[in-house]
Amino acid sequence: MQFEPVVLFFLLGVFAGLVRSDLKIPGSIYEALSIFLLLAIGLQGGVKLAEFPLVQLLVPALLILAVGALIPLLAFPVLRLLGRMSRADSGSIAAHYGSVSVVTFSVAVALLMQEDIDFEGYMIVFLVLLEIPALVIGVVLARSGSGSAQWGRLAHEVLFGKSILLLAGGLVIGFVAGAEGIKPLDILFFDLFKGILALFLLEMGLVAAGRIAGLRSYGVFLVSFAIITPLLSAILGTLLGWMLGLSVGGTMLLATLYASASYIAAPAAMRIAVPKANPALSIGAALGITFPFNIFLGIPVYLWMAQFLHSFGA
Amino acid sequence: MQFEPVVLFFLLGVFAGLVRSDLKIPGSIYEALSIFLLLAIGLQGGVKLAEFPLVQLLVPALLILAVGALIPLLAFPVLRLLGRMSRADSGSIAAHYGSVSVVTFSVAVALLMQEDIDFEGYMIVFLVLLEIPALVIGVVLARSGSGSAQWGRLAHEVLFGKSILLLAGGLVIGFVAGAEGIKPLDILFFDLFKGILALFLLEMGLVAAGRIAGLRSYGVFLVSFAIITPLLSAILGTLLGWMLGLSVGGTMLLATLYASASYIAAPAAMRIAVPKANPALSIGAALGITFPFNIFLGIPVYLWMAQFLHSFGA
Amino acid sequence: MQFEPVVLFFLLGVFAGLVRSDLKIPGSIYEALSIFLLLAIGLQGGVKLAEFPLVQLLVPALLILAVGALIPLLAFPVLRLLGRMSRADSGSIAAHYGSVSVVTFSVAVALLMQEDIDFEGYMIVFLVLLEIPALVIGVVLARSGSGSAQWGRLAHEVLFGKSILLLAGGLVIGFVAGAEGIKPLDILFFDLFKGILALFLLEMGLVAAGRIAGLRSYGVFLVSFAIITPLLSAILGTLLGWMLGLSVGGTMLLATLYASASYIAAPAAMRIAVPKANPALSIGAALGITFPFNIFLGIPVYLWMAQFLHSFGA
Amino acid sequence: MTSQPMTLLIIISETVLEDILIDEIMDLGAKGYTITDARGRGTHGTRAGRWTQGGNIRIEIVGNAALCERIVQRLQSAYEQDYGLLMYTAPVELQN
Amino acid sequence: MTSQPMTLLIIISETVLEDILIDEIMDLGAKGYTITDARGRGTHGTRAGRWTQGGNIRIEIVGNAALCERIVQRLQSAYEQDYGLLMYTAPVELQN
Amino acid sequence: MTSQPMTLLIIISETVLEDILIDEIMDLGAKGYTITDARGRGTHGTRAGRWTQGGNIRIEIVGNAALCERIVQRLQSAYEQDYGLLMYTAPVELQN
Ligand SMILES: Nc1ncnc2c1ncn2[C@@H]1O[C@H](COP(=O)(O)O)[C@@H](O)[C@H]1O
Ligand SMILES: Nc1ncnc2c1ncn2[C@@H]1O[C@H](COP(=O)(O)O)[C@@H](O)[C@H]1O
Ligand SMILES: Nc1ncnc2c1ncn2[C@@H]1O[C@H](COP(=O)(O)O)[C@@H](O)[C@H]1O
Ligand code: NA
Ligand code: NA
Ligand code: NA
Repeated sequence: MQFEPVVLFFLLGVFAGLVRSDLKIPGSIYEALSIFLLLAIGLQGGVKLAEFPLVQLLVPALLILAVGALIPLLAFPVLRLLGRMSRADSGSIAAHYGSVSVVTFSVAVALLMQEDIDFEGYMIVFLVLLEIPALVIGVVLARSGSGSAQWGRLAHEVLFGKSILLLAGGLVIGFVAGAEGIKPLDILFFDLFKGILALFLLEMGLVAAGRIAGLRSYGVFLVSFAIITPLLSAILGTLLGWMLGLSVGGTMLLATLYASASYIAAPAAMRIAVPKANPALSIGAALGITFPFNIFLGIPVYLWMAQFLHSFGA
Repeated sequence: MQFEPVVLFFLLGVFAGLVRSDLKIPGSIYEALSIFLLLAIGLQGGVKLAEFPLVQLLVPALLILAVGALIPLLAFPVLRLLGRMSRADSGSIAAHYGSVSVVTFSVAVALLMQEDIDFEGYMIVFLVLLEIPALVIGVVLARSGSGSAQWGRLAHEVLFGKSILLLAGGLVIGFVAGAEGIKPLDILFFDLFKGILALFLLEMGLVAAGRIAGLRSYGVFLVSFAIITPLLSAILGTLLGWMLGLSVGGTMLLATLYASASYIAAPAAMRIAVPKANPALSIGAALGITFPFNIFLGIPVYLWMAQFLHSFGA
Repeated sequence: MQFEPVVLFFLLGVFAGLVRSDLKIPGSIYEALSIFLLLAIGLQGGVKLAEFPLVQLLVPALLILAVGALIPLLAFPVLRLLGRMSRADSGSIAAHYGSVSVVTFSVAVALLMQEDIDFEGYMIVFLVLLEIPALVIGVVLARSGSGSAQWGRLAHEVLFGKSILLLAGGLVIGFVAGAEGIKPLDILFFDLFKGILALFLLEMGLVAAGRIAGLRSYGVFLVSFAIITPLLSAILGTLLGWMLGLSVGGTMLLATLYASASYIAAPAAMRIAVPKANPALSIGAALGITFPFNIFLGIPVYLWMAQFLHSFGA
Repeated sequence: MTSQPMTLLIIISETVLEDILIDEIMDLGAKGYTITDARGRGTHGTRAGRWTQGGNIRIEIVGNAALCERIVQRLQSAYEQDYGLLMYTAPVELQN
Repeated sequence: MTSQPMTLLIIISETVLEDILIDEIMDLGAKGYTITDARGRGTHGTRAGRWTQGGNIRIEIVGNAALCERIVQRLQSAYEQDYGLLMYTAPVELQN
Repeated sequence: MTSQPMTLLIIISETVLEDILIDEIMDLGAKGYTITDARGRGTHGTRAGRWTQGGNIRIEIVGNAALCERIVQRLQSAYEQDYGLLMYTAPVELQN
């Protein structure tokens, strides 16, 4: 199974967290790293998108969005009935798993680049697009019957929140400037990308350590949910990618997008839109279980799944 | 007209600011970016200066300073009589427009490098030198008749304030170490320069958005002043550069220096030295109007002016 | 004598501090720079270590540790009897001088790379290993007879404190991933290293300025101690390195390790473990005197010593 | 020194509410406020100011007793149930 | 508005003691605390918050008088001699 | 627990004045001070702590009533007109 050394930094962070080291990445540095990652990914996607006839993307994009919307819709009743969770918590967790994780996606891209496997660069667009329906569906489910949500505030939070804004902004700049115009920025936004991802994973490990320590309190249901949901979502993504004729790399990225759960944009949005949901549950599952599962086991498995399916011809 | 993709980041910042996104560059990151930019520009200038016979620079330098001092001296009566502004505000705004903007200068250098146009590297020295007379003149004008200024504090603020200190310090280090000695630092201070400039412009856009929103309250006079002053100053710079026999690139940089207005060093100095001046007016004009005017319209125009004049022979 | 331009940034920082400039590196940036330096040095060491038969290192390592432990053991009675310092201060200062300085080591490595002198990469391991006995010995000496120290807290502080954790963590990651696996991180952790070291030295200069200003209050004894101790320690290191058959570069690095005094890990540990020690004395000596002495005079002298001894054959 | 008796109201709550609470406070008639970043622990657990956990803000308002009471009542009814929130008041002398 | 008289205890001390002081405070029975980063000057000199000098933290505890007195006594006996430390109390009205 | 009645003076003003205000305060005889970074809104508009706008600092001084009064009078006459400035006092018990 393929292995990407950058995940070792996550382990170092987890170790530091578990032994209660005084190591911490200052908040402002974390902010800067995340601004960097979001912009860099957006730029990379924009440059790739510019080389592509946009109209051809329309139908696949709609399909990818429609299938992606199934994830929160299916997760909600499972959480509600099997998990006996409150309506608010079920909606919030469903939204987290319908959304996507930029860092998980980045680790997947790093693995593809290390293994020299090609992929459709425009997959990055779905980092932006998948977030929106997932959050809306989650909020609707969470609040159904309990009075109107502050939709205005939520729309603002999602569309103009920094995650989407930087991803989409980078995408547009990369698209407008093109590979040639972006060249002087390459060394910062492309060459340094993986090193900065390493530092980011270090901090993720530090924070995840706290969540991992609290694992027991989540109960068997939530832990199972946090492992089975990404696997099922990835199967959905692999099948769809294969049907749409994506390359092996693109198929694996789509599976990773579906499988990943948000722990940055979704928590902030849910805290405002669904105040009654307990953030410890959703972040604990997404960051403490699903994220490490994906970067250590999930991503190699999704790559294998894509290769396996494609071995039958595309 | 030539176009430099890095300014797109400014637009992204303005957009984020206008839609009230929660995106913000943490203060400490902004500080770090500005320390980096100032040091990097200083180092670049110092390396260039080391390849140059310093004595030959003396007469042109004095001329450039003398003509530069005209800008605040001419701006003051305009602000006072035409704009009917208070003595304090007139002096403070005159100081801002006599000073220079490091970021505007950097965007101009980036354009020259993109268009492969040569320039006299020692122009960077004037980023340091032009600041000082402008601030002194502004304070004298603002306080004439109103008791003595705290000259000691002001001198300290200007000479040892971080802007001048880092620019001058970088200059000296670059000069002493030379291109060879600086080489291992190149990748940080030279190759990353433009990427970091992009991040800086993003933050500038965020802050400028607040100023642009307040535009109406400044009145027609201040808005016109903030557009006409740079144009006239640039004409002064272009003529002087041409007379001094500077290259096209050097001429354009001199025009840009004269045309740009300070929004970092000058505001801090004026808040202490001329407390009665309203900082919203001077920063609003310099950052909200003149800065975007210069990077989008001014700089390409100044380049065209330099090329036009030089087409008659140098 | 060889000269490394990066130390000019230290001088700039000292100058800024002495003239009371408002320049400061924000705390979070300093934190980030130091996390970067520690990780980068660890990674470099780990990659080098992976190319080396570990068993062969065992005997030299034990010797280097044993001789290194002599430094605090000899320094303590000198401080106590000659310097007439309190037991707590003597133990704390002894611990600082038995420990090592990552930045001093980095400047030494930078000089070797500039002069194209080879060295044993695994010397970096001793940045981690020398710290531990020095701190333990210092605390034992400081507290002998005064009740039990909080050994648990101290062990935790030393082993899992961020300095050791990042150095050791980087070492392990570099070792596991190897030169090939680390390659995509090279540009961040190796190519940018010296530029970031320059920024770090700028901040060190700023802080050292305050210490240098307080020099007089330390008295003649402490100042002499802070210059003679590194020289004697370096002689010890040079002789040992030569006897162990290290290369010229490795010998010089061992001398530098012995000669350097800690001003990051040791102060934090001592503040908790030996509260009665006055941190102004130990940090003042280590950072205000020994550090600048080492980077300006010491390191070139230690290189000369190594070359001199090796000229008699290894 | 002309001083004026006033009420000081301290509100400690979640960073994510900053913009919302400011809107409420200004709507209820405050003339000003001061905010500092904070971290802490309470009945809602530890809020260490790390990104995924969120941190706290500490809002300080000097105003008359009636204003402070209006703010306390509004925040209690709207936010106390679902968010970390601590409020206390003390008499102070405004110096102006 | 049901308010409850309580004691506010402010502790200003060295950043390096943060974890230790929190353990003490919780052990002595506090229900919560709030911390902000600070810098300052006192009898132990200037603590500007630069790394090698260390900075200060400002801990704010709302509790009953007995709790505050226990904390004050414990910190005085254990830390006042060797560390920068300032503590003061004031009566406040907890709003809940 | 030997406690001593003292006056707490809180000064909220512009970051750019930090060094100047510290000089004034120490000159007038303060034994110490504590500073935290802050942001806020008042009659001089919003001071969000972004660089070009500037932020606020919050200075906390524990001293006797006469010292606090001297500081208040000095700052009022010298800075109130041209700079954002808010000062208030409260009685506290210094614990030492
Ligand atoms: N007794 C207390 N003293 C001081 N601060 C408190 C106290 N209780 C709670 N807080 C602060 O208020 C925030 C929210 O409190 P809670 O709603 O109890 O979780 C906590 O994160 C603390 O910062
Ligand atoms: N009179 C005072 N007013 C406000 N804060 C003080 C005062 N004295 C000391 N402090 C704060 O308490 C810290 C420790 O004080 P000390 O133990 O006196 O050095 C200082 O660094 C200041 O932040
Ligand atoms: N009523 C208030 N309550 C709390 N803080 C205030 C109040 N008024 C002003 N401030 C603070 O004092 C600073 C300066 O106030 P001003 O001079 O009114 O602009 C503001 O930026 C706020 O941080
Ligand atoms: Na997903
Ligand atoms: Na100008
Ligand atoms: Na040593």
